[in-house]
Amino acid sequence: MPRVNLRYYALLREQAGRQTETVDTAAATPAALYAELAARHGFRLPASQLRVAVNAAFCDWQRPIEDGDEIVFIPPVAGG
Amino acid sequence: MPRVNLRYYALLREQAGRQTETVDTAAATPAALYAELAARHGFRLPASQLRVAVNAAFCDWQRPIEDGDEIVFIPPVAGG
Amino acid sequence: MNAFEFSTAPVDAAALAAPLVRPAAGGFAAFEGRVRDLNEGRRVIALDYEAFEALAIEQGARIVEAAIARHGAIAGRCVHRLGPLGVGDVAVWVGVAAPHRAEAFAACREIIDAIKHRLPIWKKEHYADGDSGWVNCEHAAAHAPAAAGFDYSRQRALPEVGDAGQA
Amino acid sequence: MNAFEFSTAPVDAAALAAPLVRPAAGGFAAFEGRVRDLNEGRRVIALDYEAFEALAIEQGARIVEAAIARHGAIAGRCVHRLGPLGVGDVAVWVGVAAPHRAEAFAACREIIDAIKHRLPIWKKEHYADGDSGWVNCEHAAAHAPAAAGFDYSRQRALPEVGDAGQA
Repeated sequence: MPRVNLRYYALLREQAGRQTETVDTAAATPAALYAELAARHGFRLPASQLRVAVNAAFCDWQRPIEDGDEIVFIPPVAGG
Repeated sequence: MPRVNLRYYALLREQAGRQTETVDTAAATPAALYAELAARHGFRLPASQLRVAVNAAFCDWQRPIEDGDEIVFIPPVAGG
Repeated sequence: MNAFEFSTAPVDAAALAAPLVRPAAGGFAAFEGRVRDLNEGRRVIALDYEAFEALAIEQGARIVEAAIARHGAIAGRCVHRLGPLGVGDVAVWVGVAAPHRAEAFAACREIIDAIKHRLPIWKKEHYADGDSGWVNCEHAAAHAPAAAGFDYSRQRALPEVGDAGQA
Repeated sequence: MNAFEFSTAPVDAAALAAPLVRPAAGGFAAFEGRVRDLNEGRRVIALDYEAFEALAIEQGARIVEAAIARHGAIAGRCVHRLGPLGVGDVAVWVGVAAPHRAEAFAACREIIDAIKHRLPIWKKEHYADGDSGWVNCEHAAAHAPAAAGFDYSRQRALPEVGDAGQA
């Protein structure tokens, strides 16, 4: 199973109760991984309102997950 | 004949060779006065490209001239 | 000088503007976003910014450079604060030098709009009533999965990414 | 604080902006017009500003206050230099504080446009070739009475005065 590193920000960080975690996952895509993590941590934000970045670049929710990926789920932004 | 005080700026000041002058004039309006002064000083700017202020307020070219008026002919502006 | 930077120290507008000025720059437009005492009817007393810094810096620089090029401006930059801020503090500063005012205003406005809507930066507001919340997140989470009231315009995909980047 | 002022000293943007800031001001937009090294293809080395000060101050304050009111901004001001300036010097500074950025940008832009087109302020440019001239005047004078090339948009009547104020 791929092992991936997650980094959480803002509301997701608070709901996960941590800034980072490393997980071994059977999820094939970020979309599947988010569903898995949402169930575990009680994330209430639907994926439709998030974006996902893998290895510090925005990417598609269906991009295949690879071992060692650094994954960030991006809640609605509020800069400025 | 009314006596009026004139103040010149920019190109008109340079062409008149003075900042201020006091004139006794038979001109009934600023329009007539400008024609008189243009002939005297060689102003080349047509009145159609000027505005006129009397007693520090923009006014109509046909406003009757009164004794003691402070008159400024305003060349095309270029602030900023 | 990076076109987009984060800072944990107060913004010094004059120091930020200085390197943007050139003899050909007839116009310089700047914008400061400040912490208001009121947001959506609630009394705000303080807030915290956090960001996915690596991605925001890279995307922020692209936003600035694209706006400068698109509008024919000369130079621009943006600095965004991180960490705790109080009411009246400058949260974000944008400055653009251009040959004339039209290009300076247009590029400056485009940059601040994109910075606010597209960069991975988050803001937690602390209210006078003791409550607090992540702006644009709490409402969306509370209304999931319907999320009827969420403003999707604030969560657009980057042009470089396209809609495919959005779930 | 007057909403419009002249200055013979260099503009201190931070000092000018300070009194405009309020807890309700989420956006602050500023514009600086600087002396360019090039105007209409001619190399500029210096210039002189002069103004009909009493009238410009009164009309300038009206322009600022009308723009603030029209756009729902909070406070604004403008300072214009007089006398000799060199390339790169700030000739005019406009700052506007508003609840949000849209009002700040709109009012700031309206003010600088009106200041440039409507106030009795004149600029004499000195060129690298030794020549000099009053901007917007020389061409008009040289082409009188036809004046075909003159940009009438730069010499509009104030709304308060109307076209009747124009000869």
